[in-house]
Amino acid sequence: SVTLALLHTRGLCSASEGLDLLQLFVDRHYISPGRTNMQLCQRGMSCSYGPLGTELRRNMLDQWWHSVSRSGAQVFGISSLSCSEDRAQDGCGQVKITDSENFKQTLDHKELSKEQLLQRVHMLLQRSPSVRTNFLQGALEQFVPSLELVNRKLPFGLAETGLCFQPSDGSGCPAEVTQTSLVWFCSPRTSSQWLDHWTRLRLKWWRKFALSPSDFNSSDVPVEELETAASRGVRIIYNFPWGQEPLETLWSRGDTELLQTYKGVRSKLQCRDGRKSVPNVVSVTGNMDRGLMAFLSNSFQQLKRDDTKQKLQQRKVLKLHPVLAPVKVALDIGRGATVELRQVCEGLLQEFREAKISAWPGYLETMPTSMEHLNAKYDEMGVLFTVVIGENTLESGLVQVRSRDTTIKETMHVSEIKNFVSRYISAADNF
Amino acid sequence: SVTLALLHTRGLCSASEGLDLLQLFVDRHYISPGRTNMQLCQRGMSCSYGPLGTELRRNMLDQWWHSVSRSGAQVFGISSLSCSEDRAQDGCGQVKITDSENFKQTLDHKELSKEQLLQRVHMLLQRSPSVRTNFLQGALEQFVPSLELVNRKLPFGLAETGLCFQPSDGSGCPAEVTQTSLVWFCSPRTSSQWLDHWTRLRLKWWRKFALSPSDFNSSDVPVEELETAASRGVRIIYNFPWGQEPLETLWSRGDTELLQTYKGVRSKLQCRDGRKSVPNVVSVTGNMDRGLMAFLSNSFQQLKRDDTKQKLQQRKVLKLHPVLAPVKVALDIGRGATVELRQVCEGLLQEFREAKISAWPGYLETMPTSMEHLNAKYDEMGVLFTVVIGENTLESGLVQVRSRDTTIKETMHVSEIKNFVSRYISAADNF
Amino acid sequence: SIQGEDSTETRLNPLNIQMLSRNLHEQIFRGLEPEYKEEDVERSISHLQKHQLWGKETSLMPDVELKLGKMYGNNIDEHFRILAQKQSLPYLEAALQLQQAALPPMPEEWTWEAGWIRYGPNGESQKVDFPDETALVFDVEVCITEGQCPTLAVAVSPTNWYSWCSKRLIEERYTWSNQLTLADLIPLETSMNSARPPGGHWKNRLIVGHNVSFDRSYIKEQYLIKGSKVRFMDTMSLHMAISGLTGFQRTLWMANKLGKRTGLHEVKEHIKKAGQKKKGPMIGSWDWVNISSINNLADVHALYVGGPPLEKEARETFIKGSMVDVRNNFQELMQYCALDVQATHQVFAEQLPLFMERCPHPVTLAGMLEMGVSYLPVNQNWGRYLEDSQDIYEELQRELKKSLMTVADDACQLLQDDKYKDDPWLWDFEWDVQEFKQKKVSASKKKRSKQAAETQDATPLPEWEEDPGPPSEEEMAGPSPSRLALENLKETVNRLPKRRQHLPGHPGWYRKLCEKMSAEDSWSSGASLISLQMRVTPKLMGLTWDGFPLHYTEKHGWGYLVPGRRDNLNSQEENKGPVCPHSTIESVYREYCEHNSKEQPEYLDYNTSDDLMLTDSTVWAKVEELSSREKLTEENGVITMKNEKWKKNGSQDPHYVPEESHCHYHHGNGPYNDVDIPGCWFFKLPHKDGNQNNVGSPFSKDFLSKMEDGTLRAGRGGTNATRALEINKMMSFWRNAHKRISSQMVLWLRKGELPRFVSRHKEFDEEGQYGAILPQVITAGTVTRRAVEPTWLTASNARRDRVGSELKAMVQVPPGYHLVGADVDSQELWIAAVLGEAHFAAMHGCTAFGWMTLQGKKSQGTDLHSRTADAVGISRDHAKVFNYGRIYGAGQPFAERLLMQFNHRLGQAEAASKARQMYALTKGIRRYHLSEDGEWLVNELDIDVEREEDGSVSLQELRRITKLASQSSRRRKWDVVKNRVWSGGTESDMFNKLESIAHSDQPATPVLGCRISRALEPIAVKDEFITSRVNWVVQSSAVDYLHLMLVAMKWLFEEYDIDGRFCISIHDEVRYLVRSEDRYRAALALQITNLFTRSIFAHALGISDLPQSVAFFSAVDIDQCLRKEVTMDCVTPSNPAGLERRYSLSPGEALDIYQILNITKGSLNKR
Repeated sequence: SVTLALLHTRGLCSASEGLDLLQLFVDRHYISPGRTNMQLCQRGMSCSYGPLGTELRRNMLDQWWHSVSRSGAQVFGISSLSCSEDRAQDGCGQVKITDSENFKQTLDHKELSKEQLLQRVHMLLQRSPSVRTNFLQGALEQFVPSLELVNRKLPFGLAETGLCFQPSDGSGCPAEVTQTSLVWFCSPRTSSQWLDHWTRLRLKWWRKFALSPSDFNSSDVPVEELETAASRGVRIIYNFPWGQEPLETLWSRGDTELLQTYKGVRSKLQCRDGRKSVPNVVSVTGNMDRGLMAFLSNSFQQLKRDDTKQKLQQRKVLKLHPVLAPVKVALDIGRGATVELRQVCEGLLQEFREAKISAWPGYLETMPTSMEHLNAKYDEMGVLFTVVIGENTLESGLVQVRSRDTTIKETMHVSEIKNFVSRYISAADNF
Repeated sequence: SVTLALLHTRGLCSASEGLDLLQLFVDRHYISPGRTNMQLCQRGMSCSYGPLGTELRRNMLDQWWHSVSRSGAQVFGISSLSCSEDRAQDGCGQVKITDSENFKQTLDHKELSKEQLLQRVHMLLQRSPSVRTNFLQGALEQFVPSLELVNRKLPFGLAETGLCFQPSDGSGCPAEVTQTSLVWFCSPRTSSQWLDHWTRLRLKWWRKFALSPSDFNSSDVPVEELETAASRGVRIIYNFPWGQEPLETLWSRGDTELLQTYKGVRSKLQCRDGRKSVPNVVSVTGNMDRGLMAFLSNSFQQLKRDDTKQKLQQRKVLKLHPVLAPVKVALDIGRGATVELRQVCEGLLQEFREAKISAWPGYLETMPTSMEHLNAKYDEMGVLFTVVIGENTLESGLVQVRSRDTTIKETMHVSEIKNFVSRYISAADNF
Repeated sequence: SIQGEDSTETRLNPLNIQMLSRNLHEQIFRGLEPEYKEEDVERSISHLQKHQLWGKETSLMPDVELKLGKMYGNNIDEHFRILAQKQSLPYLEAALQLQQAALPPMPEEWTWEAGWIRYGPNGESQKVDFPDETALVFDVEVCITEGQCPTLAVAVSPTNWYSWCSKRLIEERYTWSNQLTLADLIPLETSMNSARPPGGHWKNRLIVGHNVSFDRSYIKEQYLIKGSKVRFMDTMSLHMAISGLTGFQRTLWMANKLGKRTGLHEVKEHIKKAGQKKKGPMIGSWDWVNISSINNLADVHALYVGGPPLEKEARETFIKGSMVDVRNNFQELMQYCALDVQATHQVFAEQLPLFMERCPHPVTLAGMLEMGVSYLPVNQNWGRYLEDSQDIYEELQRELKKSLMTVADDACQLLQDDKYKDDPWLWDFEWDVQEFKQKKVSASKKKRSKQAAETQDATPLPEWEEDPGPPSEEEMAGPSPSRLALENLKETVNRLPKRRQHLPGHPGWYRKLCEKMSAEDSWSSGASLISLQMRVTPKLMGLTWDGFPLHYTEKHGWGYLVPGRRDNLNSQEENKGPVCPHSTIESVYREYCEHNSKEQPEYLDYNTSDDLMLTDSTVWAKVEELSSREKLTEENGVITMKNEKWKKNGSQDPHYVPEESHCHYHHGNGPYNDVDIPGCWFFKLPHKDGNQNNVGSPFSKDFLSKMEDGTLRAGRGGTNATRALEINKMMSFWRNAHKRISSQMVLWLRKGELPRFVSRHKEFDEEGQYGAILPQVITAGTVTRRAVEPTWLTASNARRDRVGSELKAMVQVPPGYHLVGADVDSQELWIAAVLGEAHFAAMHGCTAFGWMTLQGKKSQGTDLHSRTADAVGISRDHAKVFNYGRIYGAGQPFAERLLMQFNHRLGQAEAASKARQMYALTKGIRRYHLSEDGEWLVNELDIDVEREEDGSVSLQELRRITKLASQSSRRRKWDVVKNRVWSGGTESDMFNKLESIAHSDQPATPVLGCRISRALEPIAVKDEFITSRVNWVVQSSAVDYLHLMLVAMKWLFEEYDIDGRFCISIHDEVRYLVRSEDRYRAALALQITNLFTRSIFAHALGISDLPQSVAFFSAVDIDQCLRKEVTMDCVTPSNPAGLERRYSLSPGEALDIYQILNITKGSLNKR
């Protein structure tokens, strides 16, 4: 007889296991292969993503935007330039973007002395536009134009997502990060309350999509680590196999930077709240690349089947939240693929895609693979459901639907499958 | 007596009118203010967008992705790094990203001779990662990992959207562009047909959202303008008030670049199409910043009412396609705003936002404005419908819904308005 | 080779027209030099002088020296007879065998089995590969709802019955591929899975059927590139040749048969005409009805065989039924098909001798056999073409609708402040809006809600609003108060009526353009029901005609409003309907005038659109249509003319209007003052069939040219409306043609089914598709024996602004082949001219018309079309249409109407005078020869009569004679006219010749002696359908021309081993599919063929010579696709990149005789 035990392992304990995990993400097309690339993503930097990783990040950013804009507060999306000449003056503009041709030409003058040369290099660097390290400055610059939009009424926020660059940590090569940013303008009186509010909301968001929410936590930033302008700070933190890392940081920044940006002209900044005060700024900045890694490793589940007769079997599943899972449904053909069966698959695929449910055309695979192998692969990909169209589907319209989470195969009618999946996902969303 | 005639103007004739138009987009929060910023967007570069422009671009990118991935073809989204050290070798990597601190430190050695200094500068520049000018290289690098995904079967495509950088055009300052990229891999035999196919599909896409589709056209790239590797090219072109500009370019690129990327190792690249040939590449690259300007100026309609008694009146409308329009519904209160009326508005706003219909909280505006002014403003913003909650709404549940396109006000029940708008948009999507 | 100008080879006739080079003349006319009579030459010269043509410079062409090879018989006619007899002999033998056979008894039960079954005379049946017979009568049935696959077929030979069933009929399967293969078709010569005949040789076989080209398209071997030797005889075509009806006659025949002779408008008119002439009941003129019939088998059977009528009810099963229905009624349907075969056999047996008698020349039969095997090669580009065209079409359709919807949306703005009342177009729309309905609330409820409202409404907003700070956690946990408020409010929905009102706030006209909101996914928003056909559309678009806004009335259809009328301004008060804003209409027109003075040159010769470049068949269709309605001015002679005169002066004219209400500054079709619009006159839009007709839509095809020249334009809605007009134009071709085109049955050949040299050709593409379409050509489909086919024979040439118009170019050769073909240069003009010349002085170039055809030069303005253009002051392209129309028999009224259509600003009187002028110049004027009675009267009454040389008298003289005669003898009615002739014009002699043939007892074509249909012979129709008969002479001779070419080509191909086959003939154009290495020899063969064909025409008309200028095609096209010019790139909206880029088709070669001689060294022999 077979003894079977389910052993869950999550929140892997060692860094080497962390590397194994990364390799799995590479194999399943979340992350592009390559040692440098894997290192980047382990460091919480933006890396090159495969199709599944790209889709996962898209889903995360979508969810972020919905959560911020549907919160009932006034939030406007904006889009600032990633490099700007104006920012060059500040100390923060460390990462520069340069046209190397331009550089070379300027220096290619034989008659220049060494000093002149050095001066030129410094000037060129100075003049080169710096790339953003975060979205704060861009949002501050858009504050005044947006004031008119809300008729000078507080509070409101400006949101932006995209790439930011971080100065090199010694290697000489700056890194990129996919950031989310909400810059919130409120009255000085309420700024602390708003910081708490946003912290609560953000933590809730991270936990909503987690398989084990308690791995996501918030903690106040110790006073010694506070940024210059900030009076308070909170971090949302995840326990990676390789240690704790912050996913999102919230600062209560006062009005200093806003005043700086507008060269102290308070009149421009005053709002109609009866007191003519300059608004305070609360910034909420997330690192979605690290967040992606957090969700990936959080949702990874390894189930050991202790089968005494055969060697140890493992079932690895990526139990990503249904809303985030990059592939919701895989479509496959049972035995004996025919043109007619494939037509049904194509029809279904179209139907799913039109309903914006991402589906995987597994039926295109013509090399015979065992269903078991296929399911193992799909589990590792985090595919929610596997639909198998069989020979008798043509006759009866019935298909097999296997659930990632229960591994149970259910028979369903082909006409109801789309609705089922769509209901399943939105139920998970509203949970 | 009054003589009246409706005269429409679209496709404005002069560049100065073009500038007026830009100012309107600034005023209506599509584009951030500032002369440099306006110049950027006229040049078809990425610029700083206001809330409406940001939303419009988001909608466009969404639609692009849906059209590419729902086309029935196998398309995977990928995400590559925007700067890479590997690309440095090629001539194309002209735009470099540098850490100015690092730079300064390396040069700050008094003992260096002039020659040594120059050599260091060159080496630093050489080593600095270059930023991407397009997504092609990234996609080529992901070709082999993706091959496994499709079981070495052609055709398939890799899609990516995001920022790319363009070398400076003399000013010394590189510019950014929001690009969409589909890199399509197919058998050499079919590459020309695929080029035609994608041209047709892309042109259809542009035209679908246009108010006057015939302003979008495709034209073959003349032989003398072909890129090095390409054997054929097609441009999708829009007639701007300031002249024709390409929005999207399609190239049939052969296999040269693919072979280069993989250092000529054909065996890695061969696909299961019976002939063991190296796939050909068709690239489809769009400039969404310019596309955004195209849609904006294409959907702008100016209706002159020649009213002899009064002075000339103009109605300016931004007839953006319902799917693209950044604000679908504006919510306003008629005369006599009360807390109760505002509550209804808030409820409606939430309802809309939950249905992912972007709504504008016009009711927050407490300064009394005439309805006429408000409508003019909303028309210029391209708001599809204006819902006015009036005094008797509380009693009857009835609201006034004004359509941007017909200017007609229809009475509707508050319980049906969300469905109506949502049906209206999806009807326009399916048209 | 080419000779110098002074060579002894060069020959001129007395009129200085260059004749065939000496060596050619000797070979063809066997040394028979033509003789010219002195007086004929003089007569000709003076005639040419009269028309300013004599002495005009002519240039010499290089001579041609060519060995034509062995010729048969004593003259060229005998040569052709021998060729044709040889070619058609085996088929004729088979036909005779079939005709004389008594058919074996029909099987009583049919075998339910796939493939062919042979039934012996004793009821035994046997499975066979195919019916191995030399002659068969054959009929195929197709279950149309199940696609294009043949379902069953029956054939009979003199000895056996056969049946064939499709696999798809016998085997029940869930799906069958919709892509047909050879195996799905009916084999007649090869066994299963083989594309080669047993023994490797094709046999001569004959298949007879009714409309046999339909059946042919289901025969397997017919799709092979290398054709078999099966030929087809079509009982429908034979019927047309023997007893066919003109289009107009067909209508009459049907009406007669249905017994509704009086019910049909045309019939009424016809009877009126017939009755007018001969006072008695309709004698004679209805005789033709009994010796003819329309084309379907049942009626043809009734005509030739008689007896009990054919049962056709079973046919419905094939048209409407499913395969299951066919299965269930198998025996019955088989029987039905067999009975059709039997009937066809009976008909054929009767027809064959009649046909041989009426078309005695062997070339006719041989030509028709060749015509029956047309073949259009296509490749994978066919599918691309269909896809592209449909795709672009649908996109344009969407754009059109979108722009119309935008126009409608924009118009809604006029609702505000009733601005529509001042709109020149929209003032008479329904602008009413509905009140929004809500159920009454019961008093108690109302009270309660009022109370609630009062308590609620009392909360004003705070004056200053501070940032309230974030909601507390408790607030966020529970449902938000605003949502609750909204949900409460939603309950009032029960006060709405169950059925919601449809857009109550929108104006009535707009409401009608919108779909009612429904739960269906297909619901579309906005004015989505709008289309160009709707009455609101032209007004929404603000269309103007010469600057006047369009207006519609029930009575007169579409017209326009011209401001300035003053006599009905007072009636305004009584008017309760919408009031016309005549002052804004004035300002619209003023603006138009100001605008137009800037761009003057509008009257310049705008390009003739394709719609006017009517193909000859369409010109003829128009002529026939018009002539059937024209008052027979000329036929009825004096009487009708008087009638018309009276009518013109009459004050009962419905269009008569008192002088003060005339518009002084605008002339057009009107004004119609019964349309009482204060301040405006109403004019109707002109109609192509005459102004008494109402225009139903200004977007019809007839107005396309008016939109192009800016007469009709969109005055409002700016680009949207203008673009809509443009799109409408672009879509016109595909809208009309796409069903026919996309239902063309294409059969793709597998690699093994292609000739080996094709599949091994270096250009062969493994992934490509190679196949063919067999156009269903009825070899003699009209009464003139011209071929008829709805898609290919009527296809226009590619136009830049017509979606899908690159159709013909999609016929593309397989690798290793070329298309070789040519257009006969001005075929009909030359035939008509040479007939006239034979009649006049038996010399080429002796009539002005002939001279212009041969020697006329565009550069000197001496060609026919330039002459007409100059004479009437129209463009050369327009003149072309007039010239062809006239030669097809169109009278002055046609010309008048056409003139007004070309230039609507022309008044009726002016048009009439121009037309008269043109006809006098060309056709000449009528003169009369007196009858015996007439001469006797003149003599008896001693009338001094003015006569021409030939003794004819003018109309005035004739009137005088008639008048004097009737004065002197009141009771008696004299028939004083013997015949009438044309005189004085450039074409008079031509028309006299045509009319003399048409009026002869047995009209027959002059060259091959084919007699006119029994239904048009004078004995049956007396003096009616003259236009058709005159037209028949030229048209039918053109068919003779084609048959002669086909016979000559077949001979040359066989004689010189040129590997090729007949492809298609489109009117005056022939195309052959030829192996590439033989293409130049084929081109030379085509040139020689033309030489022979023209020569036999001259010979038959008694002129043993031929002008050099017409001896050869001006160019033979060697090409890889079917197109008008070898260099045409066929750029259309669906093919924007052109043929060369999109389909990699390089331009072909167009070679004249000298180039061909150069390449082939003048030899047809293989080298």
